[in-house]
Amino acid sequence: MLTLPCPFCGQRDETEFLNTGPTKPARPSSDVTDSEWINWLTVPVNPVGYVEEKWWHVKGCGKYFTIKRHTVTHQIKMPDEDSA
Amino acid sequence: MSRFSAFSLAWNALSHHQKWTRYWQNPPLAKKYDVLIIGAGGHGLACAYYLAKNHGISSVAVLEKGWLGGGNIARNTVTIRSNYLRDESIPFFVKSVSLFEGLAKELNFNLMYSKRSMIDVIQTYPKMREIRRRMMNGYLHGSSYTPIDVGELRRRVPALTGGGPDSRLPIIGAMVHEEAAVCRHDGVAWGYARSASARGVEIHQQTEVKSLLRDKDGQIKGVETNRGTVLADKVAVVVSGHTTTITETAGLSLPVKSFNLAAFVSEPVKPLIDVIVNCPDLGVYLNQSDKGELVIGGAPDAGQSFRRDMKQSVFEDAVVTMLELFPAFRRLKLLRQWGGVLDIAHDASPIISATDISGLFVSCGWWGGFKAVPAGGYTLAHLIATGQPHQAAAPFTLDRFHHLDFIVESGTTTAR
Amino acid sequence: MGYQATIKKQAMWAIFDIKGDVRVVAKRIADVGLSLPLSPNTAHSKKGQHLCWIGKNHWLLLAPVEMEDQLLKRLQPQNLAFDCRIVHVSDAYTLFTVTGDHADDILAIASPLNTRQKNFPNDGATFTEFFGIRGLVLRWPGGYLTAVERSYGDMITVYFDKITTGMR
Amino acid sequence: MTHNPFRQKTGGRIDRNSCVEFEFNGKRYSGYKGDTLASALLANGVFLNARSFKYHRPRGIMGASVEEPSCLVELLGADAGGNHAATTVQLRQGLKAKSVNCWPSPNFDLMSINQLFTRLLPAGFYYKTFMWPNWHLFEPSIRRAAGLAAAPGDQIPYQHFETRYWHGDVLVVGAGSSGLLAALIASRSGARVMIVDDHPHPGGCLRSSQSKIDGRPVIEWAEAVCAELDANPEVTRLQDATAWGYREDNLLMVTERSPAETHVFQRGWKARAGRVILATGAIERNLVFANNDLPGVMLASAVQIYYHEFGVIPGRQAMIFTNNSSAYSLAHDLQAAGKMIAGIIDSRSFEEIGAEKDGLEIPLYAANQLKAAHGGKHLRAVSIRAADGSIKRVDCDLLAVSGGWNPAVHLFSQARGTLAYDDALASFVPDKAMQRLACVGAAAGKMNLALAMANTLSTVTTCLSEDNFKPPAFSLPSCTTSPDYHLQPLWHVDGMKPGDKAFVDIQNDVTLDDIGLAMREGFDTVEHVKRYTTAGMGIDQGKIGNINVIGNIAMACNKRPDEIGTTTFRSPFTPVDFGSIAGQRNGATVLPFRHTPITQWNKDQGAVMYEAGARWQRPGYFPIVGGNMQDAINAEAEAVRYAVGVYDGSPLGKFDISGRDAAAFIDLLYTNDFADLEIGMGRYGIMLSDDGMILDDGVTFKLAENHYLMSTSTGFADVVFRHMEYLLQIECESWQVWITPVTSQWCNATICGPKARDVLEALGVSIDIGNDAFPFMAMREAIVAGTPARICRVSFTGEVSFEINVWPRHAEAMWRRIMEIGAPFGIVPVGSETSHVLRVEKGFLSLGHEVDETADPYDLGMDWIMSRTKTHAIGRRSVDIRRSSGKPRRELVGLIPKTGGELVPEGAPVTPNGDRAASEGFVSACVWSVVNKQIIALGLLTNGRARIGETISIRDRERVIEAVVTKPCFYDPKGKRLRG
Ligand SMILES: Cc1cc2nc3c(=O)[nH]c(=O)nc-3n(C[C@H](O)[C@H](O)[C@H](O)COP(=O)(O)OP(=O)(O)OC[C@H]3O[C@@H](n4cnc5c(N)ncnc54)[C@H](O)[C@@H]3O)c2cc1C
Ligand SMILES: NC(=O)c1ccc[n+]([C@@H]2O[C@H](COP(=O)([O-])OP(=O)(O)OC[C@H]3O[C@@H](n4cnc5c(N)ncnc54)[C@H](O)[C@@H]3O)[C@@H](O)[C@H]2O)c1
Ligand SMILES: Cc1cc2nc3c(=O)[nH]c(=O)nc-3n(C[C@H](O)[C@H](O)[C@H](O)COP(=O)(O)O)c2cc1C
Ligand SMILES: [Zn+2]
Repeated sequence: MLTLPCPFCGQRDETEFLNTGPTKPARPSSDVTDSEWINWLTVPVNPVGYVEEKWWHVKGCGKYFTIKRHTVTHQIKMPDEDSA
Repeated sequence: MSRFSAFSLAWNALSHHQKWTRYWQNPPLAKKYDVLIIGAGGHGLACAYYLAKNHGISSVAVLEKGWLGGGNIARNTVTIRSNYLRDESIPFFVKSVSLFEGLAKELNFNLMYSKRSMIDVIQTYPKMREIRRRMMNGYLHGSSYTPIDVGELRRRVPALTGGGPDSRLPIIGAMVHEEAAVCRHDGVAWGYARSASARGVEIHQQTEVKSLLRDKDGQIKGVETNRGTVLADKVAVVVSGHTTTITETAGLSLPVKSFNLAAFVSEPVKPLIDVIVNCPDLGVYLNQSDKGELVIGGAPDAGQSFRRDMKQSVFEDAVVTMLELFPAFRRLKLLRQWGGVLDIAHDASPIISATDISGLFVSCGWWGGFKAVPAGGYTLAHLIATGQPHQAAAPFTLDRFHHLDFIVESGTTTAR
Repeated sequence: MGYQATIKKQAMWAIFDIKGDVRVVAKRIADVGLSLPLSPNTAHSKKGQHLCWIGKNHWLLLAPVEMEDQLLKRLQPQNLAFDCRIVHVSDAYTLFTVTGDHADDILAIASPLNTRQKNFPNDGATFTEFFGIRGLVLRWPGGYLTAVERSYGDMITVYFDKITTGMR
Repeated sequence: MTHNPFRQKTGGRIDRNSCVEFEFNGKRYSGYKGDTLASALLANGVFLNARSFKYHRPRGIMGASVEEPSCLVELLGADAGGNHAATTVQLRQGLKAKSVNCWPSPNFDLMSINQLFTRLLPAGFYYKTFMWPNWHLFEPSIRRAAGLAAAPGDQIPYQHFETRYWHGDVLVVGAGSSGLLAALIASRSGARVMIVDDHPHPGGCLRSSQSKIDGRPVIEWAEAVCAELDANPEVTRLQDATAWGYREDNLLMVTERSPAETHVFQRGWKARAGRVILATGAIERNLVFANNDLPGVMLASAVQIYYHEFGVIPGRQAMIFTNNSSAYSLAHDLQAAGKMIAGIIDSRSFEEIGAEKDGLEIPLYAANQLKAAHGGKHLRAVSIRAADGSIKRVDCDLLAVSGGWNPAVHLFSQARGTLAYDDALASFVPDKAMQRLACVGAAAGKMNLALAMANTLSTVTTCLSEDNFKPPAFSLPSCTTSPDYHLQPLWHVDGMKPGDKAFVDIQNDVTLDDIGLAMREGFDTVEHVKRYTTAGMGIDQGKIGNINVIGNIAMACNKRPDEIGTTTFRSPFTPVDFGSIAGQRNGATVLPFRHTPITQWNKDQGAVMYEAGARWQRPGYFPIVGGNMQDAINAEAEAVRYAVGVYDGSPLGKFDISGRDAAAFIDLLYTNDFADLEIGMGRYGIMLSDDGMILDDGVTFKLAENHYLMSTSTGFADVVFRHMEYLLQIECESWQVWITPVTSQWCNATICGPKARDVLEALGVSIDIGNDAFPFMAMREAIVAGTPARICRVSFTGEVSFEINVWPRHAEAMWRRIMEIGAPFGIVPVGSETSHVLRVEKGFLSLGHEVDETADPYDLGMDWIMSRTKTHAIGRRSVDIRRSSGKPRRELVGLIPKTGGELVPEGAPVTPNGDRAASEGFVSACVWSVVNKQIIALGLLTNGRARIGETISIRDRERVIEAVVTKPCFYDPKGKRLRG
């Protein structure tokens, strides 16, 4: 169980949050091709390493925020921190 | 390959079992094969076996980064069933279950396949409706389900003393899925490996594929491993959980994500439950192994992970809900818990498919894929050998994503 | 030996949910004679009213129920012209106080919130997990005040009974 | 009177004044308060107290703590069940226990016949046989033989478990010398400290040590430290508590078995610390030689514990077999106690043996090995083989073995720390830590008190400074030093005869031969060996034996043990009760539940309550006297159709949405247009997910410019909230929209039926509720029965409906008033079942029925809801893509089944010609229609709309039911009534 850095509340227990998945690229405009749309919709990033993702502090302050989490060590970094 | 039987066992006992031979050979790694299979898990080994047996292709190498059978096949809750919901899925799983039935004799290896049936314990009306729908749809394809009442449920599973009329979710009924079985999971890997090896398939352990190689036309030509380059015109990625890490080396993205699924066992106790008990409303299922431990599974973790671990909160939910139906197990002990890395497709159904890269095949999205090992291997071998999807697996190609024609099985019962 | 704690379900409180830009809200609140807490997850308390800063642009005002009519008049929840949103939610919560020597232990059973002083000061007020659901926790003389969505009130009562008596 | 033939006259920390009676395998014995079941059995001379798992060989007690592999007992009576290591069962008056896995008794065990067949039962034998006719035939008898104890049964009275959190600076695991010292230093630095230890008493190895700290017996030092810790309010000290799980971010799972609060049976702690200090000590391992499992063979450290802690020496003539220096302290102890020691066999050369031998006056067999232990049901003698190969047989009835010590690294390893192989210790030691933790003392490989103390002091001091504490000036207590720990690995004794059984895993009956066989058959990694032989998979998880498995694999393939590696350390390592994991979450609270202010009223009326989405308890129907469920539903439905009914609509999700961009936001969410909605009016909308699947439906009212009240279905309120917040906070960050959930701020009683208006009038309402002044889909604020309310004219029943929304504080009074005023009009309360009937008659869709995760609005015949202009609405693009393939779709239709009055099960498939073939649709809902007086159904059917009038076939397994396809509306298709 992690503790997560809510930008408003600080470190809180993982059970207060909901992991809402990896950050998606910006929603495509309506002129993209079908296959570009399908790609955006169905293909997530799936790295062995840091994945940028959105968490929702649903039982706390209600903020959605972004972190990077390593998919093996589960270590957490802020989105602007170097992923190396 | 030594033949296994009660007689050979007795014969070998005379020499204190000094004369048994290796289950699989350890040949040197050649430069080129007809087919490379990445991943010596259940699906990879089964595919290799059926390539040799059904299609006469024996220039096959299975490349495994660790020890064979050490992936998810070593860590699943061994539930075999075919009570899926959709017409696309049911025939495939029915086929897999029927292949399982004859597998021990076919492989001359006791897989301890035990057709003991699964009982779904139903606690809400919406779930009851869904399970009935499975019953009627399954019937069309030869998968059977029989309703029983609460009294009969308690007679068949006396240990299930919770869920009474005053409880938070009283049990309102139950359904028996007769085809459901359990099977010695490691044995499936070993059995296939042994028979595949006897048919000339090479299994190379400690051989990690680092990247896929393509020729100038983009056609697959082999793989790069920690032991050097190995060539083949056909390569199948069967690495449950690690699919994208391999396909991405050839620039192929897939609609799958990896996550962690955990299970745990209790201390071994005397026979207590001889069916698989599945509680979809609470989100826990269990069976008792022949060694006596209860093998228990719950929900997958939210969020991506390549870690074979468990999330405490998800684990707690499984324990809490198990105790609700088996309150006496409060004093039973947890013996061990573990996890595995699986991948799940965007629509949660499996993928057995050719890809945009000619010569490259994938079998992935198996998050309840132990039951699917025989049919998965069988149909993948068919696809590799003939270039055409096997009828039973035809719905599961990547084509379905081109029109977002999902096979939605997400309401699947808890038992994997 | 059981727990030394008194748990009381509270009668009605006047509660207002306030959202908006901090400057706008500050002004709006100043008009009714309150000021905003200075740090996140703390409350500014005055005359029995507690203004809790519970989210980035989000506050919760708790006040004695006798003040409800007056506050309804002064805060004018329905008025969107203020460029912030004040919603009257008195009925949306069930409140409990947990006080006594073992109030901390009770809270540690209910919630993963770290209530050490340096983490949750005397004016602390925050939403957190409470018996598995979302709940407000704020410090109270001799313990804590907690609030959960009212529909869960009966469940929380069952939990409190269970953990203090050890009964099924 | 206590007859304990193996109890010493003096010594031990048992309370010799309190005699405790207990029963074991049906015989009565006595021991003392402070005994464990194991120490009491040994004191009584009950040495044969178990049978082995597979071969049913006689077994006795080998260890003294959680590492015990063989003497597992099942408790009887109030504590019934469980495989408890006898070494961890505290003796108490009236305790009843029996051996597991033998019948009728360990002394005369019928299954011991297995021993005759041992040759047939090597590792993996079952893979090779039992295939004909099939395994299922053999399985039951194999199963009965396995499993050890019976599971606990329901006769155990309810015991309250609790889980709680702890937050602190330093968590110390282990209260041996190292742990106590660590806790002491940390507490003196002002840190908040927790120290946990799995024994009932603190001290760890100190409890069986003759050393001195600061000139005092070690145990006095330990007691003084505990006294200081206990006086500090910032310190939590737990004994009889096992730390069993090491999670991310230094979260440790601890099970406390004897909490001070008497109403708590066990407590599960979730302890999160800034720093964890693992002072978990070391575990002694056994040695692998023929018959190393005979009763009478014990770990040397265990013998020492029985002697010092319990005053028991479980034999008359002891022999010691070791490959290291530590077992010599036992020899010294026994010699000092004047006990018979037949000798000490040391596999090391005489030169390698150091000062530990000084002062011993017993035969020392240096560079010798113990070839085999002899005896039937108990050890009688051992054969010793000298370096020259000569054999000597020596009688003894107690053999203390020591194969060396393994640092207890399981928690360290669970925390993902890496291990290194230490040649001097011939064991794995902590290498690189992956979390904020440190190992100290024996857990760090420091196997000598002085070294361990020095190591602890320096490590803990460094950690505390790193964590910004100021460690106090602290001088290391002076310790009497024992000789340096020295060991020569001995993975097994050479030259065993074929058929000799030398066990590497005592509990699971895995022998050295099994390992050899596994490797011959190709199972040559440690993980393969584990799974093929089951070594290390027992209740003890191979605490004393796993390292021997690794050593023997390494030897067989000529590798170093670190090239072989360990198997994965998994929690819990020491089993814990499931109850301590679940805690207070049981019974009513196993899942959350929600009530409305009317719930209790419903229950009082005898309503059949069940969960109906989002954890709300709702009435299904209200049983009537002399009628069954269908009668009750019919009565409720008829009331609504012909008179008036009322239902509690409070659980419907409600959101107050406002702000500059609120209108644009509503537009983005719904597929239909809301731009032209007038203030005071509502509109039905459908929301899609990005996949183009229906996410939710509901009515949204416009309260003012950019101010809306959205209602959602009960079950999906949380999903919709998440969806909206996601969009607002991530994709539309610059928009100004505020969403406040107000589900519980408003309760509603929905009065519906032709007489609904009359009832509302009779209640007293402050506004004109005539159809012109207050049309369908309008919302008004009004005073109803003296109470301020919001009234909405929406209808999910097809009848005139007034949804009267009031604050919950008024809800129950309002409800009672409605029932009272409505009585003359024939009002009845209506449950979910009836709502279902009413909406099916109207063909209104329901999530989970018609919307089964595959349907889009076109499929449901709702083309009108897909705005022509709003291509940007969420999910729209995906719907268009999915439909562009031209593949036939399943479309919503009505069905009139020809069953003659019997309901068709919902979910039943429709198949072409009724064949047993893939389906072409299914029945989504089926009810008895009170207006049509017949069975009606809704269904999804391939190309259904084009097939109206056709007869199709529904299949319920063998049964084929014909049905006529109709439009999906059976009542008032123009909607005159609900608008009326
Ligand atoms: C806890 C748990 C419970 C489950 N319960 C059930 C159940 O009850 N019923 C059910 O049907 N299914 C269940 N499953 C799912 C099932 O285990 C998997 O779907 C199935 O085992 C996956 O197929 P596999 O056996 O081929 O995969 P694996 O056994 O994982 O095989 C993949 C292999 O690929 C190897 N590999 C990975 N990367 C590389 C590389 N780069 N180079 C070479 N080799 C590589 C891996 O080491 C591994 O051996 C469960 C899974 C888990 C984790
Ligand atoms: N002579 C030897 O070779 C040898 C070997 C091992 C230890 N020792 C002695 O051990 C001492 C070192 O002391 P130490 O404090 O490092 O070890 P220790 O063995 O004295 O104490 C460790 C304590 O931790 C407890 N523990 C272990 N895992 C636990 C868990 N998961 N949860 C709760 N409790 C747990 C154990 O029960 C034990 O009480 C020295 O005196 C040293 O001489 C000597
Ligand atoms: C069906 C099944 C039964 C198991 N039974 C036991 C058991 O009795 N004892 C045990 O120690 N582990 C048992 N395990 C767990 C394994 O020891 C191991 O944890 C699991 O295969 C995952 O491997 P890993 O822990 O090495 O990663 C079982 C696993 C499975 C899949
Ligand atoms: Zn927050």
